[in-house]
Amino acid sequence: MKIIAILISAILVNNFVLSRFLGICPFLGVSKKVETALGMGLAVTFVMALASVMTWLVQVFILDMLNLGYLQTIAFILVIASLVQFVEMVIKKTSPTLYQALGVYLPLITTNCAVLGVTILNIQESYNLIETLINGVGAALGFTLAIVLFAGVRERLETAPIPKALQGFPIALITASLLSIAFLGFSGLSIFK
Amino acid sequence: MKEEVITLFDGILWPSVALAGLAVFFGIVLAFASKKFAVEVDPRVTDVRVALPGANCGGCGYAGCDGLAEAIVRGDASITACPVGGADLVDQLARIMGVTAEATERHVARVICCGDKHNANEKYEYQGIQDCKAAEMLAGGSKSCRFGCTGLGTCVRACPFDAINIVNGIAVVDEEKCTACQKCIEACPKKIIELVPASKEVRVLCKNTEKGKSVMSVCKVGCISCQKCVKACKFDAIIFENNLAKIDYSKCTNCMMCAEACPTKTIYANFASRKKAYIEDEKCIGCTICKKHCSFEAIEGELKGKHKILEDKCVGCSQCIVKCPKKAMEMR
Amino acid sequence: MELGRFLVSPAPHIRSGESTQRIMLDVIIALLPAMIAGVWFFGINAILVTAVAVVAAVASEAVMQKYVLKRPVTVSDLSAAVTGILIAFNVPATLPLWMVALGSIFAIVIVKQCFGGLGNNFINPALAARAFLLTSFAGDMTNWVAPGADAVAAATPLGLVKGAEAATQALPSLMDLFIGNVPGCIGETSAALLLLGGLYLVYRGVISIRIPASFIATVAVLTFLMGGFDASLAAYHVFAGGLFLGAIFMATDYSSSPMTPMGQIIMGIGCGLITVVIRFFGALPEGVSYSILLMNVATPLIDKFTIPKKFGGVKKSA
Amino acid sequence: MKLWKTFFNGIIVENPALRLVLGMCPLLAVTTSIQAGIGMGAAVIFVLLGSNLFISLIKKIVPGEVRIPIYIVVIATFVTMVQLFVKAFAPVLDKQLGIFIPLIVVNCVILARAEAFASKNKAVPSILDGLGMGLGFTLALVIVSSIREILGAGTFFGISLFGEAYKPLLIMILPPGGFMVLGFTIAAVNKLTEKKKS
Amino acid sequence: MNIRTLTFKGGTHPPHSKKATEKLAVQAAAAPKVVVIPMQQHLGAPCEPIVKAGDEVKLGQKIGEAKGFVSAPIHSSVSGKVMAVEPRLYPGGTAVICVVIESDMQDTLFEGVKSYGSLDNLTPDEIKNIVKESGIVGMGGAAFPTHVKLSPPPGKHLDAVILNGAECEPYLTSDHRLMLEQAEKVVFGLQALMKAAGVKKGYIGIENNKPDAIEALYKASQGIEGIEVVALHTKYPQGAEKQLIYACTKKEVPSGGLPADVGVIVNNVGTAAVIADAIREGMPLVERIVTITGAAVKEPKNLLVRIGTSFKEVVEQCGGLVENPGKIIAGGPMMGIAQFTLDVPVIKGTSGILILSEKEARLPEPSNCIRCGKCVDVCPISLMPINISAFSLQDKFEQAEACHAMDCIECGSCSFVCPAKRPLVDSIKVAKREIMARRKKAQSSQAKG
Amino acid sequence: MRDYIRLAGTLAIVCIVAAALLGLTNIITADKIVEQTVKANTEARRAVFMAANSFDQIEFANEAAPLVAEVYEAKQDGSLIGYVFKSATKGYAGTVEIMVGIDMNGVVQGVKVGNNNETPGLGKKAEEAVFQQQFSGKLSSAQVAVVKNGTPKENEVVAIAGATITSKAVADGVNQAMAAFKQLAGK
Ligand SMILES: Cc1cc2nc3c(=O)[nH]c(=O)nc-3n(C[C@H](O)[C@H](O)[C@H](O)COP(=O)(O)O)c2cc1C
Ligand SMILES: Cc1cc2nc3c(=O)[nH]c(=O)nc-3n(C[C@H](O)[C@H](O)[C@H](O)COP(=O)(O)O)c2cc1C
Ligand SMILES: Cc1cc2nc3c(=O)[nH]c(=O)nc-3n(C[C@H](O)[C@H](O)[C@H](O)COP(=O)(O)O)c2cc1C
Ligand SMILES: Cc1cc2nc3c(=O)[nH]c(=O)nc-3n(C[C@H](O)[C@H](O)[C@H](O)CO)c2cc1C
Ligand code: SF4
Ligand code: SF4
Ligand code: SF4
Ligand code: SF4
Ligand code: FES
Repeated sequence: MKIIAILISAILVNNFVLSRFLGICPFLGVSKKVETALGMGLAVTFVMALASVMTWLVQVFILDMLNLGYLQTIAFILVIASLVQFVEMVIKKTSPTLYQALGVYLPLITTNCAVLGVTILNIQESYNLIETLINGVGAALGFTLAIVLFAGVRERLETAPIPKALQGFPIALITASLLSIAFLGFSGLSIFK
Repeated sequence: MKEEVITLFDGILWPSVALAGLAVFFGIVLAFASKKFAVEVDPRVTDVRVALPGANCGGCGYAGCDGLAEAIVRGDASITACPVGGADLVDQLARIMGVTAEATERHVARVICCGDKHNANEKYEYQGIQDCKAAEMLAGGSKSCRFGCTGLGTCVRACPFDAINIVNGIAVVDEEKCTACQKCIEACPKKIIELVPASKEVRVLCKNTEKGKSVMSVCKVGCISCQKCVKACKFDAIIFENNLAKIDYSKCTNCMMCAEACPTKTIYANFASRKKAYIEDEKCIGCTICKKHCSFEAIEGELKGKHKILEDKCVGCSQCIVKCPKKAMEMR
Repeated sequence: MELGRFLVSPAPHIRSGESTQRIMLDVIIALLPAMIAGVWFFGINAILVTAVAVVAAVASEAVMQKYVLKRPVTVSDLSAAVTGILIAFNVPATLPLWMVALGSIFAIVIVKQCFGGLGNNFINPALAARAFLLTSFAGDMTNWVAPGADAVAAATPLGLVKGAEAATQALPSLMDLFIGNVPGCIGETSAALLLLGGLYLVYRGVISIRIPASFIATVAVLTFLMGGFDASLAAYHVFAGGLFLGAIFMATDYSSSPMTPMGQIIMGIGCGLITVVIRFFGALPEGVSYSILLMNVATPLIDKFTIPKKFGGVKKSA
Repeated sequence: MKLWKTFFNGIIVENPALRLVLGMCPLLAVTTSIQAGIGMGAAVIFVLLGSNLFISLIKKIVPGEVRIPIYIVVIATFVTMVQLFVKAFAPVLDKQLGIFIPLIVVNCVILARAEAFASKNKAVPSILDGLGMGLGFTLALVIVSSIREILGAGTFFGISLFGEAYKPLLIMILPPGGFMVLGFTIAAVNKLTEKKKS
Repeated sequence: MNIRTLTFKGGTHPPHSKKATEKLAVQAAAAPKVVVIPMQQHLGAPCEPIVKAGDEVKLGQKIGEAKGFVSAPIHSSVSGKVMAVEPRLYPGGTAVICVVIESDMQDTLFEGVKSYGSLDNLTPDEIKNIVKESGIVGMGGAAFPTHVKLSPPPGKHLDAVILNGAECEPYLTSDHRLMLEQAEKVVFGLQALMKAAGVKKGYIGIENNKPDAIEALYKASQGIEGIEVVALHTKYPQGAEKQLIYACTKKEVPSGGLPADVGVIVNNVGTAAVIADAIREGMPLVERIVTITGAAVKEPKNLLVRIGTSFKEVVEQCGGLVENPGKIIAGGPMMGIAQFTLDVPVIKGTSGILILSEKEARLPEPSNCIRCGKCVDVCPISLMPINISAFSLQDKFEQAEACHAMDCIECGSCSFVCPAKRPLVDSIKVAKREIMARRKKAQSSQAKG
Repeated sequence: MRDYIRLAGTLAIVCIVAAALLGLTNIITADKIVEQTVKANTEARRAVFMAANSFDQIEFANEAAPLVAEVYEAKQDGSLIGYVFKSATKGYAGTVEIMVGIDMNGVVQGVKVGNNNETPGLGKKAEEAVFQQQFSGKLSSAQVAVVKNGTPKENEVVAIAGATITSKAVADGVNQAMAAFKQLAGK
C-alpha cells in the first residue's frame, strides 16, 4: 500500500519537476523534441533507480555505521558521478544501439539535481530499501512524464508566432508554469485514505 | 588536552578513511572499466570535449557536452553552439576543427534584376501566400517580365543573416551583411541571384533573354540587346550571348564605361565610389608608360617630364597604376 | 470593353461560408440558454460577473494586440468573448469582480496572446484562468450560494457526495441537478440547457460528438463501476458539477484539444478517467477542469501519435 | 581594468541565471521569500569563491582524466561546509532552503565556472569571477523572490505592504508562479540587453 | 433501375452552381478564323511541330508528332494556312510552341480521316493504336494520354474500366450534357476501352445530383454485359480517380501507385465519347465540349469548341461579359487555373471557362488557424493538411514530406472548408514542388557520385 | 597499473584533504547543531506548553488514541507538570500534524498545527493563532466539537470559513491527545 502511495506521490502529486523544482536544467534543455525527451527520461529512470539503491547502501552501511552523516552530500555525489560514468562506459561498449538511445544523455545526469535530490530525500524520509527504490523510480517516471509532455508542447510551439521577446527560454518557462498549474489538479490525490 | 587531540584525530581520520576508501574504490572501478570498455573515438571528439566547459548544462540543446562535442566533429553543430564557453572557447574549437577563414576574394550575392515597381509592371493582381515559389506556379508570378524578381521575399526569409530586403518590389542584398552563404541562391525560384566579387562595382542587372522588343514591352530597364556596352568596354570584359550582356569579372576594371553607355540603365555602377588616378610628382620619372596604357587619353605628359591626369577624362580603371614602374600613382 | 487586370490566385477559387467569427458566434448562441439559467438562479450577480469577464477579456486582447504586440487587432472574431463567457461560467456568482477581471486578463494575455494568439494556446484559457483563481483565492472561489434571491451559503452537490461537508444539507434531487437548481458556478449547474447548447453545436457542425460523448460515457461507466454498481450514483456524477459544461464546451476547445478523430476519443476518455480519479481520490471535490487541463497538456502528443492512416497507405503490390 | 570586466561579466553580461540559464532549480525553489533568496545567494557565493579559488590553485596538479570528479569533490566539500555552518548558526535559513543547500553541489553554475574559468585562470581573477558570478546569481534570486513575495504574499522581507485587505495572488509563491515570474524576468532582461546592443 | 449509391471517406460540399448551364443543350461554336494550337496539351513530352509557316493544312491533319511514349499527337482543328510556329501563351500559364493556323473556313477534311468500322473487327492493339493516333488524352482535366493507360506496365493485370461521370467540380456541366445527349456514344466508348484493356467489367460512376444522366446511361447500357452504372454521393472530390476507384471497388490505390496497381483504369466519359468518334468516324481529337459560365458571363453556355479557339472568341459567343471580370479560370473553381488574359486557346483539357465577378473573385484574407480540424475531416487522403501547410510555410520541407505531402491530390477541399481561410493547398503545392526538386537533385547527385 | 595508482591516488588525496576539512568543520559545528535541534524542539513544545522548560519523549502504547504519534513529558525544573502530544490526522489534503499540550489537570494549554498540505487561503488558516487559541483552556473531560458559525458552547470551536474539514482534523487531533492523556493520567 505504502509503496503505491509513494509511487503516486512521486509521479503525480509531488512531481519532481513541476512541484519540487528538481532537474529543471535538463527539463528545459533536452525538451525540444519528444524523442530526445523520452530518451532522457528513460536514462534518468535507469540512473535514479540504481543511484537510489547504491546511496541507500552507502548511507546505511558506511555513513550511519561510522556516524559520518555529515559526509552524505559528498559521498552521494561521488557515488552518482562514478555510477553514471561506469554505466556510460558499459553501455557504450556492450550495446551501441542502447548507447545511442540512452547513453548520450548520461553525462547530463550527473549534474542533474533530481538524482542527488532523490537520494537525499530517500534518506530524509527514512525509507527502507524497497521504498527507496520505488521512490527513485517514481520520481524518475514523474520526470519523464513531465519532460515528454513538455516536449510535445514545445514541438507544437515551434510553428506558433510567439512574440519575439518571449521566444526561447521565457516561453518555455511560461509553458512549464501552465503545465504545473494543470498538475495542481493532482494535489491531495491519495488512493488509500 | 589529550582527549581533544583524540577527538580531533577521530573526527578527521574516519571521514578521511571513508571518503578515500570510496574514492579509491570508484577510482579503481572506473579506471578498470575505462580499459575494459574502451571504445575507439575520433580523437578530435576528445579534444573538443576537453575544451568544452563540461558543465553538461544542456544549454546547447544537445545531450550534454559529449553530445555537442560529437555534433561539432560531425559537422552538425557550429563551434559557437555552446552558450557557456564564450569567445575563448570558439578560438580553441576553431583550432581543433581546423576551420580557417578562406583567403579568397570576397563575394556577395546580388539580385540580377532592376525591374522594380516603377520599371516593370504587373500582369495580374496576385492573391495568395507571400512566397515567390508559390507565385511562380501561377504563370511565373505577377511581374510582366518572366525573368524578373517576383519580389515576394522568399530569399529574405532564407537569408540567415538578414542581408536581404525587399525595396520597391524587388529584392536588394545588403552587401555589408552578406556572407555569401548562398542560401538565397538556392531559395530563389527565378534563379536570379548570383555571387559576384564584392570589389567589382559594375553589374548587368537583367536576366531577360528575349529579344529587345519583347523586353521593352515588359520592362523599362531591361537589357534590349543594343550592345552599346560591348563597344564601350575597352577591356573586352563584356560577353554578349542569349540577347544579354554579361560581365567577365576577370577582365572588368571598374571603369564603369559600360554603365555610362547603357541607354536603359540596365547596367548598374556605383559611380559614387569612382576614383581618379593621381600621380605623385616627386616619384614620377616621366617614363610615359602610364600614358601609353591609358585607354581614355586621360594622361598628359612628355618623356622625362612630369605626367598629369586629366581629371575629366579619367574614368578610374586604374590600369595605369598597375603598370607604373615607380609606384608613383594611386587612386583617390 | 477594355478589361482591367484580373486577379490570379491558386485553386480553389471559392471558399465555404464558414468563418472563425461565425463559429464563435455559434458557441455564444449555444451558451445563451445556460447563461440565462445562470442569471435566473444566481441573479444580478451573474450578469455582472459575465459582463466583467467578457469586457475584460475583449479589452485585454485588444490592448495586448494593439499596443504590446503591435499586431492586427482580432477581437471581432469573438473568440475572446467566448473565453470571457466561459470564465464567468466557471466561477461562483459571488466572486469579487476584480478577481473575475484578473482571471480574464490572465487567460487572454498569458495563456493566449503570449503563445501567439488564437489557435496557438496549448491549454484552455478559461480553465487556466479558473485554476489560477482557484489556487490564488481558494476561499472566494469556493464561496457557493444556493440558487434563489437571497444568498445562502451552501455546498455543491459533489462537495456533499464527497462527504466533504458537515452533513447538514440534504442531497439535491437528480431532477434539480438536471435542470440546475443547485449551488455551483454560474454556468455549470444546468445540465439540461448545456446539453441543448451542445446539440446545437453538433447540429451546426461546430463540434464533433466524439469528445463530449466519450468524456461523459467514461465518467458514467467508471462511476458506476467504482461506486459499487450504483446507477443512481453514476447518474448523479454525470449531472453534477461541471461535467456537461466541460465536456461540451471546454474539452472541445479547438486550440487545446486533438484534431484527429482518434485523438478526440482518447481526449474524451482521458478526461473522463482523470475526472473520476480526482472526484474519488483527489482532494478536490470536482475534477472536470483539471482533467481537461491535463489532457490539454497531452494534446500535442496525442495528435502526434494518432495521425490518421492515410488513404492508400497499403503496401504496393509487387 | 580586465579584472573589473571579469567581475562585472558575471553580474550582467553573462549573468549565469538570467543570460546563461543555469542553476534553475534553486532559482525556482527557494525564491518564495526574499530572505531565502538572499540566503541561497550567500551560500552560492561562498561555494563559488571557495571552489574557484581552490581549483585555480590546484589546476596544475590535477590529472585530466579525473578532473571532473576532483572538481566535484572540491565543490562538495565547500557545500558541506556551508551546510554545516547554516545548520549550526542559521537554523531558520536551514529550514527554508532545505534540500537545496546540498544540491548546490550539482548547480551547473558552479561546475561550469570551475571548468570554464577557474581551471584556466590565476587565483585573483578566479576569485573575482566567482564573486561576480555569485553576485549575478544572487541578483537573479533577489529579483525573482521580490516579485514572488510581493505579489504572492503581499510582503517585502516579511513586512506587510498593503495591509490586511490585500488578497495575495497565492499562485505566485506556488510552483506555477515560480516558472512564470522567472520566464518574464528572463524576457525582460533579454529585452533590456537587446536594446543596449542596438 | 437497380443502382448502388457509393462514396468515399472525407470530402466536402461546395455549392453546385450548375443551374445556369445544366439544362442547356450543347451548341456548336462558330468556327474560329484563327486557331492557336499549342504543342503541349497533355501530360508528358511536348509534341514536335511537323508543319511550318506557309504550309496548307486540312481539318484532322496531324500537325504535331508525339515525342516519346507518354505523349499524344496533335491535329489541326481547321483547314487553312499555317501563319506561324512560335511560342505563345497557353492556359498552363507559360509560353509554349504553338502552331497558328488561319482558317479558310472550308473545313476540308483530311484524307486520312475515315471510319475504322465495327468494334468486333478490331483487336485490342488496333484499338489502342487508333486511340494513340487520334491524339486522345483524358478529357477529365489532367489530359493524360489515354493509350498509355491502356498499356499497363508488364505484370499488372487489369480487371475493370471505370468511366468517370462524377463531374464533382461546381459550375461545370459539360460531362453532364454529354452523358445526356450522347449516352450511346459514351457506352460505345466504354466497350471499346474494355476491349482494348481486355477486361470484362465496366463501371460508369455518376453523382446522384444528375439523376437524368444516370437514367440515360442506365438505359443506354441495358443489355450490355459487364457494364454497371453506379450512383455516387454528391460530394467533392467524388470524381478524383482514387476516390472513384474506392467508391466503385472498395480498393485503395496505394500511395504513389497507379490505378493499374489495383487492376483498374479510369477514364472520363468525354474520353469515351471521343474514342467512339475516333473509331466510328476516324476523327481525331480536334474539338471538345466546354462549359462557359460564371456571374460575369452574359449568357452561360455549353459549347462544342474547336481546339485552338481563343477564350476571348468563345466568351464573345456567349454574349460577352456583363462586367469587368474578377477572375478567369480554365476549368472549375476547385482545381482550375486562373488566367491573366483571355488571349489563350482552348486546349484538349479545357472542360470549362469560368468567369467570376470581381466580388466573387476576391478571397477572404487568411487568419490564424483555429485548429478546428475541419481540414483533417475533409481530406479525402486522410492527411493533416494544417501540419503540412505549417511546415511548408516555415520552409521545413523534410517535415512536410514526413507528413505525406506528396500524397496530396491537390483537390483543395481543405482550403475550401477552412474557416480561418488558411492557404492550405497553396502551401502544400509549394512543398510538393520543393520536395520534387530536392529528390531530383539528390538523384542527379547520386548519379554523378 | 601505474595509471590506476596515479588516478586513484590523486583522487584519494583530494578526498582525504576534503574529509579532513569537513571533519574539522564538523567538530566545530556538531555540538552547536545538536544544541540547535534540541532548542528548536523545545521551542516547538513550549509553544503549546509555556509553563514547562524541558520535555522528555516517552514510549506510548497508543491503543486509546491510535493517531497520537509522539508523547512527551512536560517538566518544569524536573517535575512533571503535564504532557505534550503530537498527533497526525487526516485533513483536506493529506495528514495534518497537531501538537497539543495538556497539564496534569486535563486542561489544554495550547495547540499548534504543524506540517500539513492544506490549501493556502483555506485550510492553511488553521496555522493562524486565532484559530489555535480557541482550543486553549478546553477540558479533556469532554471532546471538542466543531461548529460552522454562531457562538461556540463550552467545548466547541468555530470552524475556519470554508475549511470545515481542516478544522475538524485539528479538533480530532486534540481529541486524540485528550484520549491519550486520559490513558496516561489514568483518569
Ligand atoms: C508517369 C505516369 C504514368 C502513368 N501510367 C499509368 C498507367 O500505366 N495506367 C493508368 O491507368 N494510368 C496511368 N497514369 C495516369 C494517372 O493514373 C492519372 O490517371 C493521370 O495522372 C490523370 O489523373 P487525374 O486526372 O486524376 O489527375 C500515369 C500517370 C503518370 C504521370
Ligand atoms: C480533385 C479531383 C477531382 C476530379 N474530378 C473529376 C471529375 O469530376 N470528373 C472527371 O472526369 N475527372 C475528375 N478528375 C480527374 C480524375 O481523377 C481522372 O484523372 C480522370 O477521371 C481520368 O480520366 P481521363 O484521363 O479520361 O481524364 C478529378 C481529379 C481530381 C484530383
Ligand atoms: C481548491 C479547493 C481547496 C480547498 N481546500 C480546503 C482546505 O484546505 N480545507 C478544507 O477544510 N476545505 C477545503 N476545501 C473545501 C471543501 O471542499 C469543502 O467545500 C469545505 O470543506 C466545506 O467547508 P464549509 O462547510 O466550511 O463550507 C477546498 C475546496 C477547494 C475547491
Ligand atoms: C467549440 C469551442 C469551444 C471553446 N471552448 C473554449 C474554452 O473552453 N475556453 C476558452 O477560453 N475558449 C474557448 N473557445 C474559444 C476559443 O477557441 C478560445 O478563445 C481559443 O482557445 C483561443 O485560442 C471555444 C471555441 C469553440 C469553437
Ligand atoms: S542568403 Fe547568404 S548569400 Fe544570400 S544574401 Fe544572405 S548571406 Fe548573402
Ligand atoms: S530574388 Fe528571387 S526569391 Fe528573392 S524576391 Fe526576387 S524572385 Fe523572390
Ligand atoms: S480547417 Fe483551417 S482552421 Fe481548421 S484546422 Fe484546418 S487549417 Fe486550421
Ligand atoms: S491535403 Fe491535399 S488531398 Fe487533402 S484535402 Fe487538402 S488538397 Fe485535398
Ligand atoms: S539546477 Fe540544474 S538541474 Fe537543477
